[in-house]
Amino acid sequence: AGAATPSPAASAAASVAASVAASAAASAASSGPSASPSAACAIPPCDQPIVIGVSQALTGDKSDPGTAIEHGYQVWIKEVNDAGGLLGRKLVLKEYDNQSLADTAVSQIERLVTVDKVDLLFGPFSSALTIPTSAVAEKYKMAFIEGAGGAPGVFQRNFHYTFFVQPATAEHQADPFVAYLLALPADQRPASAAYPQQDDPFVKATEDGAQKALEAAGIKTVYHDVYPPTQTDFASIAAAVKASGAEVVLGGTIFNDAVAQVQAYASINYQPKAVYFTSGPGTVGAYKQALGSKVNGTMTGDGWVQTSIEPGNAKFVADYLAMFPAEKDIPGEAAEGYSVGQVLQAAVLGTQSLDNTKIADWLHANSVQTVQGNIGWDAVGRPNGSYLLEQYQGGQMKVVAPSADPNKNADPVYPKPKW
Amino acid sequence: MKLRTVFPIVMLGLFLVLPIVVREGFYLDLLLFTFMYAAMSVGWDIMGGLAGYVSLGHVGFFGLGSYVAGLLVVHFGIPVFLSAPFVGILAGIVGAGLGWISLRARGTSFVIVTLTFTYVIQLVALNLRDITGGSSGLYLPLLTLPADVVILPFYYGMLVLLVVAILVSLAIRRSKFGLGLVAIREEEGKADGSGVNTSLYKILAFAISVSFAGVAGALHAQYLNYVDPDLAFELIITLNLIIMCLVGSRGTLWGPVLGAFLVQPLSQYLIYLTPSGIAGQVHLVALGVVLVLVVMFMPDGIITTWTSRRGGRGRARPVDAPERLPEAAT
Amino acid sequence: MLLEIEGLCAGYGSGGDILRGVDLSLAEGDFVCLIGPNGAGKSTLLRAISGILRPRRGTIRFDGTDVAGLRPDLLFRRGIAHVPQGRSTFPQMTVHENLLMGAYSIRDRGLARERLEVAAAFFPIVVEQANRRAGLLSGGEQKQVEMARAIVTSPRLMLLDEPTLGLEPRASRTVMAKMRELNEHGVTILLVEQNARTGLGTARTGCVMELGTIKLRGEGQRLLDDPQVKRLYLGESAAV
Amino acid sequence: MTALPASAAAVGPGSAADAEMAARDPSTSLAVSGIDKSFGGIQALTDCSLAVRKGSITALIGPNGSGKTTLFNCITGFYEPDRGRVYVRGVPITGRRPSDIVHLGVMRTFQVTRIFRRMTVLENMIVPVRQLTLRALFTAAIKGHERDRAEALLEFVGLQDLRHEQAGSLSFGQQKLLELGAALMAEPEIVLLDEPAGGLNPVMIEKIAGYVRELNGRGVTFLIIEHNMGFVMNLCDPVIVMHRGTVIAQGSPAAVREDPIVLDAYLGD
Amino acid sequence: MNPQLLGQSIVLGILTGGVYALMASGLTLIFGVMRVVNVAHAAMIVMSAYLSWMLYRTLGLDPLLSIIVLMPVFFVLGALGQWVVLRRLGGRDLTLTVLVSFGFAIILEGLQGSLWSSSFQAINTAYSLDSFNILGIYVPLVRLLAAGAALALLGALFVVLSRTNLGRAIRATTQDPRSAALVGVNVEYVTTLAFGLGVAMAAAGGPLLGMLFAFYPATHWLWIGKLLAVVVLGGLGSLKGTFVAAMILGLAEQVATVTISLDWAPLVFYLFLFGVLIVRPRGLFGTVARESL
Ligand SMILES: Nc1ncnc2c1ncn2[C@@H]1O[C@H](COP(=O)(O)OP(=O)(O)OP(=O)(O)O)[C@@H](O)[C@H]1O
Ligand SMILES: Nc1ncnc2c1ncn2[C@@H]1O[C@H](COP(=O)(O)OP(=O)(O)OP(=O)(O)O)[C@@H](O)[C@H]1O
Ligand SMILES: [Mg+2]
Ligand SMILES: [Mg+2]
Repeated sequence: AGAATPSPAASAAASVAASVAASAAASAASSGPSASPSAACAIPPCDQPIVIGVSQALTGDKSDPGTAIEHGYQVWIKEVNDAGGLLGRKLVLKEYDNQSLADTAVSQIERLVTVDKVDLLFGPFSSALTIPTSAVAEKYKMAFIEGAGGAPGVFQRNFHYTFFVQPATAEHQADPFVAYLLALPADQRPASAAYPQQDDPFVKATEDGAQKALEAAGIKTVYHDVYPPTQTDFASIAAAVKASGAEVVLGGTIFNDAVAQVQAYASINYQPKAVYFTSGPGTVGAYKQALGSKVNGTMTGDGWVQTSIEPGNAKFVADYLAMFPAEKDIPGEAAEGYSVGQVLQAAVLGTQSLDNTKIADWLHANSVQTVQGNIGWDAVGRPNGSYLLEQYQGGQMKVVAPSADPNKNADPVYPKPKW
Repeated sequence: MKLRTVFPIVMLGLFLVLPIVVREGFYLDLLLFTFMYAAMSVGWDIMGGLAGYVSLGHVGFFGLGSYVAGLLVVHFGIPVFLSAPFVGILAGIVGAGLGWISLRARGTSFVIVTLTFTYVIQLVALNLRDITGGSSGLYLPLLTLPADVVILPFYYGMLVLLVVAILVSLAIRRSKFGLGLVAIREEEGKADGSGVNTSLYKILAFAISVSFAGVAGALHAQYLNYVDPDLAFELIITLNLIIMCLVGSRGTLWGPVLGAFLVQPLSQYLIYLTPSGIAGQVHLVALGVVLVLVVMFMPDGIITTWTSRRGGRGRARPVDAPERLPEAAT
Repeated sequence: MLLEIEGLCAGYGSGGDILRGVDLSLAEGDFVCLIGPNGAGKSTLLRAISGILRPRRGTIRFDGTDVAGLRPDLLFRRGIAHVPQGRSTFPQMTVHENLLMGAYSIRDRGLARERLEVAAAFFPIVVEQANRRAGLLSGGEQKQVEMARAIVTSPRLMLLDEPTLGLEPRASRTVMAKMRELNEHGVTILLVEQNARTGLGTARTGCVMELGTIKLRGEGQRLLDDPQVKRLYLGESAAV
Repeated sequence: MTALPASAAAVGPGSAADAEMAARDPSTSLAVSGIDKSFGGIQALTDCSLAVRKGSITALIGPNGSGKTTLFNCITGFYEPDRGRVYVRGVPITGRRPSDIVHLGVMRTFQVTRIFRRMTVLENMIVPVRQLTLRALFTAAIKGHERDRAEALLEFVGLQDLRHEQAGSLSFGQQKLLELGAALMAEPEIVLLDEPAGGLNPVMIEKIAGYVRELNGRGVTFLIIEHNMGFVMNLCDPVIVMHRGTVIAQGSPAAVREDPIVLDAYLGD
Repeated sequence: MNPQLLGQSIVLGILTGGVYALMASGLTLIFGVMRVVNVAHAAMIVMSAYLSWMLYRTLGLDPLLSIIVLMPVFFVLGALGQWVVLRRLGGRDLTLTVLVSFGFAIILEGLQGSLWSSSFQAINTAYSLDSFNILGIYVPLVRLLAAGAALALLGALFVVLSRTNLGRAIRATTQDPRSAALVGVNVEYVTTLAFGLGVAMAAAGGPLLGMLFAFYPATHWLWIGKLLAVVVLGGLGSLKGTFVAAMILGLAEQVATVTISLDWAPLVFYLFLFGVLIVRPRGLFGTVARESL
């Protein structure tokens, strides 16, 4: 744990200070001096660490993204501790494995709050675990900052203490793709689209949003079907999509089904003009390993890319790669986890306290610069930014839209190359 | 009075007043889940222990209960604590239906049909998106109670469920009905030929058996304020029930209860005691190893093994296989 | 002596001894009928000899070597065949396959075929019903299949536990006749029979078993005439 | 053998029509009319008809595989006949489940014993129930008078010392006795015994014969399958002979014993 | 309905059914021979898929060839499991054996999770995506190979069980171990062999599963549901029944996917099962024992 980070501690503090400064200065405290490592401890007891409780999906079916988020938390904690801690106190992560089971997650949050008496809470991976656990946090009036529960249901119950740390909610994930398609010249614009999708709350929100917009613009839906999360056989699905003659495929996928869809399409020689997957391509390393050159042309939407030029991203990437040297491609979830830390840090500094009610109030009133961009929240914790449109080109993930975004580093290829 | 009657009553009294002393939500949460599992195990044992029909489908009814109660509160505003008993009855009726299908096929087919039932009902919950919310799940309104008492209705609710389950199980065991179920377990055709209407007995037993799971599911849904197809149909729940019955002793009144009170806290603490990165895998492997070891070395469970050590006669004796080679199982 | 049993004790599970010191010896070519009340331990004795039940104490010598505690299949290979009481066909296999199982450990194909033919001649049913599943036959028919299978195995010592149970009178007579025939061909037979008149009438020697020990041994006909035996084990009337 | 042709000598089998008539006669306990039963190509019963007079001890004999047990199974609801009908005291019962038929007062035993192996001997005795009411279901498993009756019956069949043993540990003969005892527990009016004497000690057989006679004197009707001719000829009248799934003869023991058809099919060499 | 699409799904259904049959055959064998409902069967298949995947990644061994390597290994492991654990349960009731295998299933799942994490894996070979086009219908090469391998192995198993002395001994031991011992069968040896064989069949299924479908540690729950449905539908313990049922269900599933809807297609599988059980409780080829003699 004590490995020296190549980047000097001062730069960490600087980046934190920068991020806080960059946030809307609604609160006077945001310019407070405590961000510097030498600052005196703001709230006693100063010799005791600040404990952040997490119930994370470290094993079970959500363990991969769960672990990635957790890595993001760790990178953030290490950076802060190396820089002298938060409010002069060290940070400690009190973490339990919920095995991707919701009951267990709820029990663990109960334990974290009532037995371990942690100071702060982070959220778990996925909406399905966030929904029940956020209710416990709400009950105990604990701010629940989470990077991976963006399904509409999370916000349905008007919780005051839940904050989703991604640029936008699921409904808007495919917005850049839709905008891109509709902006194509009339003779190139596809006439029909297929929506093979996994039954998943996040995916559903994205796909419904995109389908509505495309239909409204006259792009016919020739195939729409939902398969269970457990589907592993895509042969018949591919055959049916091909038979529908769809020019564009909007696959509502997580990861494995994105890979399996590509394989199934390729094996029956189905060549659509554009393919967009909700998730999957974003897990760059694994996706490339599974599909090799067949990745090219596939599009996806994401809140973050490794090459992002957002303030602080370079440092995050460097620290992450130093801490997890075995990995080359950083999973997006790690950035989400890291952003959660950034948001919490900003709020604690902003309020100069560990009072969760104050923190929640502060977050509702401010926005925070994260590696995923600048994010602010509405009354129920919904973020207000937008996603990027990405495409694999020459085996590399490029940002191709929106044009206005400073991260854009390539133009989209359309129609996509053959598999 | 004998220890056997006094002890449970004392324990019940203790659990009733416990929340006054213990305020940490976590401990009440742990007990609440223990009550829940104990009640469901007692229910499972009515079918699995007495009648000898192993059900792998109890979680299906648990999920059914969750969904029905959830839908009732979401669409009609009927509070779960009001609807729970009726949800239990409904689960029993569906159980009777499933029983009707699967009990025609004996033994093994029953095991398998109940297992697939879980898949079927999960699929239905997933696919009836307009009603159930599909994979997005159902959001139940939160109880409007202060943070430190909001857990109590669930704590007492599960406790009541457990007490009712034990009383029902006791009544069955003492009755002709219970005797008939054991007869079914031992030699079904002969039982029928002795005037035991086996279909009726089995269907009734299965209905009673699953109704506890239905009620538990209903309370559980409100406890988490949320139901989704993964949460409601977690197969490990059924497995837990069976392990609990097995550890405690199948076919006995207190076995499932004892099993639940041992297995649930221990398996929860195992997660807290092992490093978080591997806790889940360790938990899974440990559960499996315990299961295998129990079956190998104490297949009759704690209670039966203990009573037969103490020289209990007849009924408490370990089950057959006295000869070196068993005869064919029919 | 082909079979010598001394002080044999055996029982089930953790229960007490059922056999309480059985002494019994059979010379090569003997034909002994064992009678006794229900629950005396007759079947238990046969099980102990054939290895289904592990003896607790005492010795069982077969052909001069101690075989107590050996597995049944090993004992079978030494020449002890046991036809147990009740059902013992392989219910899902055809009648023919059941007979083939009798020839399971016969390596010599020709010999096996020959034995199958002998058995078929004794019990025509195994040809008539050759391709039906054994478990579907009637009780008596199954018993005939079991006897035929035992003949296929053609052992040195044959342990028969109520072979006539459930057989129609005619088949029952056939079985008795065939046993004599086998015995004359040199097979040693230990027969348990409730139908004591027939059993003792057929066998050379009779033994009476009671409460886990052998009470009496004598020539079959002599036992039949013994008034004590008559009263206790044969019944007064000619009801049988 | 009411209504069927007089039973002087070995007469031809009753036809289905005769059996139908007999079924309506109040002095008939049990009637079977024109039953067929086949199992995938094997015709186990062919147009089988018979009637059992109330208060009689009727024997059912016949070679192995002649369909006796199958007939029992059809009567007691274990098999559903392909054709034909079964009446108990004039009530048609074809197609009803076994427990319903028990509730009508018909009890049976099995050729190869079937007992509840891991229940005690005493528990085996109290399983049989004569009626199905919700109250009976949820009342105590064993009541005082039931226990007395069970103990008395166990005493009679000589199993009183084993009453707390697991039934599966009984010897073959003991299991048969237990099954017989349990069948009598429910105070049946019609008892069907499938080879009750098989595997039993001759002394015990005599005892049982005596008990059957005694119960018969109190009005219980018996239909008994048996290969033990001594038992049949001493105890039963009339005797019905089956062969290849039909009744080929019936009449008094003496008459049946002399009947050339019976001699040819069953008794003779 | 597009006839070409229907044809496509029928072809896929038949090929997939063949693979289902192979995967279920070990389950049937073990049930048929030992009356054990081996809930761990699918976990074993998945284990074999992982091992085949490892062999392919590290040694470049073709998955189809890895069948030859994995079968003996699994045979030994299965035999060992039977010898050490199941043998002790001889004659015990169904519940216990179901539970032991349940235990094994989660042990395997836990092991897989810790060794290979819970992400999806698939075996992708150079020829994974090849297919040929016959009359406009695509026949994926891997599926064809898998179905072929399945058929060959099933045939071999069938011959062993029905034609050889060993096969007869195996069946006899199932039906009545005591009588089998009394005609000279070494019961423990034969059961151990039979169980090993059943597990070896699971090993054969693994690489095929890995080539056709993605897998992860918890996938075995899905498969065991399907495979058990196949086994019950076919009539417990009947190899022929298993084959027919696998074909029917494979077809029904693929055709339902394109004709009814994706999400309800899996239901077809189970509804079919329930329907058959209502009309014919013993399944398609199940035999009824004659209980009351
Ligand atoms: N499997 C068993 N477990 C425990 N005890 C048993 C078992 N089998 C038999 N016994 C007991 O052993 C004693 C002798 O039984 P055994 O079967 O040897 O009697 P038997 O002389 O063959 O009687 P029968 O003529 O009725 O067949 C009986 O009292 C019985 O209770
Ligand atoms: N469930 C069944 N399946 C197939 N065949 C059957 C079935 N039950 C009976 N049979 C056949 O019907 C015929 C008559 O059998 P049954 O048992 O009625 O004879 P039985 O007269 O009782 O003979 P036994 O005196 O040997 O007991 C036999 O050929 C038997 O194989
Ligand atoms: Mg005996
Ligand atoms: Mg019969």
